[in-house]
Amino acid sequence: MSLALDALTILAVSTGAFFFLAGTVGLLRFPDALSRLHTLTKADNLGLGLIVLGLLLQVEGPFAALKLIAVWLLTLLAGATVAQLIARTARPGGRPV
Amino acid sequence: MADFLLAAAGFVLATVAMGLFRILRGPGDDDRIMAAQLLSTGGIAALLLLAAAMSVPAAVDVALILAVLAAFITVAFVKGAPRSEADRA
Amino acid sequence: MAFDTGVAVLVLGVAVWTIAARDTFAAVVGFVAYGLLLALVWVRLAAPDVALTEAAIGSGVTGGLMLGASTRLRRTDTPAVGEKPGAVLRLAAAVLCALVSAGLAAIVLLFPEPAPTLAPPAAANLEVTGLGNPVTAVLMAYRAIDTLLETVVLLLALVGIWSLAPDGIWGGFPGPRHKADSEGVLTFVAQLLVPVGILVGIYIFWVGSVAPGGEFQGATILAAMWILTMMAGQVDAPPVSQRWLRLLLIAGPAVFLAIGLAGFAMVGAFLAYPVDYAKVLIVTIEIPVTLSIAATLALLVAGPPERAPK
Amino acid sequence: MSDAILYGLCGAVLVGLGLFGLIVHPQPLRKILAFNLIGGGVFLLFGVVARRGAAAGFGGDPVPHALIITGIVVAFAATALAIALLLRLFRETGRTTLGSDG
Amino acid sequence: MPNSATAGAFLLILAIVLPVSGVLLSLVLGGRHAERIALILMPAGLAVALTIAAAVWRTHNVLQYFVGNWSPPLGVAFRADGLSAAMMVTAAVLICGIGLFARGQFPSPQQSELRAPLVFWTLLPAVWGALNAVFIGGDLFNLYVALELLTFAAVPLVSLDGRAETLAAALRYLLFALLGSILYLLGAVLLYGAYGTLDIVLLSGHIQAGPIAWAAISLMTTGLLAKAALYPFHLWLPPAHAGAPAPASAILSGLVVKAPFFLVIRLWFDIMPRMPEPAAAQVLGILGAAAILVGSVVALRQVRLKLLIAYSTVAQIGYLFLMFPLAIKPEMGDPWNTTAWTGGVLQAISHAFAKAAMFMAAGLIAEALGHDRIAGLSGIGRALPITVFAFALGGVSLMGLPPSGGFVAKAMLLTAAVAEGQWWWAVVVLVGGLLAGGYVFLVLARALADASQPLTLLSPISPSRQGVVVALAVCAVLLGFIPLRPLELLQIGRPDIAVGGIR
Repeated sequence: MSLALDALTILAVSTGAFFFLAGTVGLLRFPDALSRLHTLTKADNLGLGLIVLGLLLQVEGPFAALKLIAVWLLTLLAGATVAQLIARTARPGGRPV
Repeated sequence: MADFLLAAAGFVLATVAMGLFRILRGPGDDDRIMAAQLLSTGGIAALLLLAAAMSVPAAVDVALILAVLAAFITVAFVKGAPRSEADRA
Repeated sequence: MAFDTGVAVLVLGVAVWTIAARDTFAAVVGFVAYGLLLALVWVRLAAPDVALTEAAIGSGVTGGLMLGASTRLRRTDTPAVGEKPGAVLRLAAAVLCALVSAGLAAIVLLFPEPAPTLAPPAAANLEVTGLGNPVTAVLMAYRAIDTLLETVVLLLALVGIWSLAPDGIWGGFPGPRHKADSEGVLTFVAQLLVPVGILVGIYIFWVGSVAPGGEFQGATILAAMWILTMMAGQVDAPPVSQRWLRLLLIAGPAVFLAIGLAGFAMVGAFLAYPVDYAKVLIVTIEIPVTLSIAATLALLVAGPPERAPK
Repeated sequence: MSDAILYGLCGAVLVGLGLFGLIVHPQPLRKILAFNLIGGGVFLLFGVVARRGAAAGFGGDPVPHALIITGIVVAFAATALAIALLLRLFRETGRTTLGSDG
Repeated sequence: MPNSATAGAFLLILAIVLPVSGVLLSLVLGGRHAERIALILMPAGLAVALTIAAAVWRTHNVLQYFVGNWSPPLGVAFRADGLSAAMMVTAAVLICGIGLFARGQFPSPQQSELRAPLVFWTLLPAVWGALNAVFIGGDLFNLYVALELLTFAAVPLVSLDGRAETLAAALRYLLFALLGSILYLLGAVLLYGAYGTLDIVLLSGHIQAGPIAWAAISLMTTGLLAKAALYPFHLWLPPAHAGAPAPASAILSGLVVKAPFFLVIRLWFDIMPRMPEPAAAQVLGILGAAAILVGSVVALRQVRLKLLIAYSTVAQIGYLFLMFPLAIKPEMGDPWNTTAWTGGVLQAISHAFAKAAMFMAAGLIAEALGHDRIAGLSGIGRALPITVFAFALGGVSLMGLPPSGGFVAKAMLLTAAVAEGQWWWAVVVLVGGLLAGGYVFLVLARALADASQPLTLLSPISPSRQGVVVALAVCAVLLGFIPLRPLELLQIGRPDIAVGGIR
């Protein structure tokens, strides 16, 4: 049982880590700020979600599980806020230095 | 298991670091806020993995604080931006 | 080991960026990343209490404060010609600082083995305090006088900031008035985040007597939530002359002081707690201290009064 | 070389870096940033001292941990006061430097 | 050294708790109450300081208190030796004088609350509590908190009037003070890493000459020098001290800069008395000498009175550090038994009185004239004779002319320099005295000259405020009449602390 759970954790965490890599690759390759932003938040939030999922299989007790889920939801909220606010204030090219 | 989780934490941090130095260079402020956002998501992931790898449950609380404050910092940035100068009496 | 080396390199990289970046705003973002990475380092150094503080204050609220300041200051970012130090001075400074670093590094390698520590006495007396977290025991019992004076330090910093108000608007409202967000993003975030944040803050505070956490970390989150509601335009900052606000600010240090003085009567020493009531008394101090610190931190960020009282 | 020593060396470099920033940057905001960088380095060195003193079942000496927490809070208060002074100075004069010697 | 709390040592707690309660009460009651609270605190705090001094004098021993009954190294100790007692009494007398003087400058409003009076009357007890905490602190980290308390209480006093120059001065002061604090803290961290304690007495028993101890002491000393504005860290001081309102300048110049100096004494004579290092002490002496010469010469060239007095502070701080090369010599016995040690401490005390009196005299003159340009002082000697007399008395002490505390202090430094064969310090003391004579006479000559046209005072100056200023200046002079026996007070507790509790 625990072996199977461990295997699932490893799978989920590995996939999650892969999404972080994908996010970074997208970041390096896309030319404009908005598409970079979207790739980044989507991929990273998905990656974090998978890591949380993997870790959920290892936690003891419902409270610890609740905290993990709360962390993920809060991060989603932060990501969404950033995306919203940046898209709204989008000043092309940013400010000249 | 612990070793794997630690390695995963290291991997996430490394990919985040690669992206970080790309976008810290800007040129826009939005890019840089995105960099902090990227790092906070990655840092949170690393902390959660560390918590499991090192059996330090308090590290989850650290991640929780970061998650709460990540949104706070973003708002501070947007409200601090020049637009709000006009709000002043 | 590889992991720690990587983290250390990353910390140094971000630090170099913070110093070397030409644009101040970019440097501040680098600093936020620096605080975040340090929180990770504190976990690695088996100091979760410090990690919580670093995440909350070192990175979070300090970062927010600096981001706000750098955007306000930005129009005149580049220094006028002649104000930049010359190459000779920079070189001299670089040599001096390299020497300082080298000396400190040598000392790190020279530290005695086995390392001296106060962990055994701190552990041995933990039971007397009724606490489970040794760090809280140091802050609230063994070295409570430091913590008491520190709450006063925070208050003085606030008095100092308030003293920067123009004379005419003394007693007025700190900071600019933020309008409620018409497009609703901020309002939405605040409504969603604030209750969760308050819960997290109370939890971090409450868990501090037995596990990593405590009043400073909890108070910082509460402060951040208050600032958030101000920035979202849901509430205004309170005018600094309000009696209730002043009471809230001094409640923590005042209760701390009162229970400390009661120690004279109960045990015969300032800031000593009778064994049976130690935990109750410590929590009685911690609750108002947390609220006072939260209010003080929030107002430190809000700044001096900028609008006249109504 | 243990992890603690590694982070100790890191702290030593951070102090030097911050000191350099404090000396060469003319803008007070950059000086305040550099001051916080030094603070991080000093606290890190203290954390290494604490880590080396792990005993009695604790992962580190709790006394330095408590002192670091106090130090971080004091550093924040100092930062807030400095920034408030700077913003007020900016509103009075429109300058973000201290003039002559910075 | 007693190894437990001594009887009557709770007074030490009172010396901190009283002012701190004052700060809290002033803040919450606000308005016109802040001044009243400070006025009630002044006699109470003075009584506490005098009682502590009397207790130290009577028992000929250190008062020691363990907060919360936790003994070091786990807990924090407060200790008052003779030096602490002398500094606490000095601070108490000066704060009382400055407080009485400030009533005319920061009158409390009848109804609502005004900014400057509230801030001043709240920060006055804060400075006092912080100074007491520094003077009796027995733990290096607790002293760090006390230093920060002092910084945060002192910086807002500089920019109380809100002009751009004073804001810039306050910011620069803050940045220097913060750099000083962090270097001090770094040194304390290294000492903890090596010896596992921050208690001064315990450290003095454990400390060994070696790279860690030397690095720690150098870092801490450098940080404290930045806070004490010793040359070459003096640049922040003149604009800050000259820009502050007169009572605040008196606090800053008379007392606040003495706190870091006091801690340098603690470091050099209490923590490491068994490892004297003449070469390092010579460096401190050279910096002191440079401060005397540079500060005095620049003071001579000032056109504004308050800036002149501020540069004179830079010079007078230099004298304090001459005691190090003269007191620390390996072949000599205990450094605190030397004439130079006593002379240095006496200089700190007499300068506190003299400089406070001079700054407040300058403040009255500026209030009367509406400016403090030295060139425009003609006739003021006739209009405000008492004030100018007080300024002159303070000047006498700065120059080191008899009879005055400054004379005794400088004579002791001179004697020590000649006796040790380190004649170059004697030359510096004499030249510094001559230069001080130059800038004091520059002012007095203007002030006593007849005005070309009749002088009209902007506002009448109350005799009571002039009386306070004269009283403080007279104190500076009276210090010169103290027979040597009371100076023994300064020695109480010295050898005890040095040998780390062995008795």
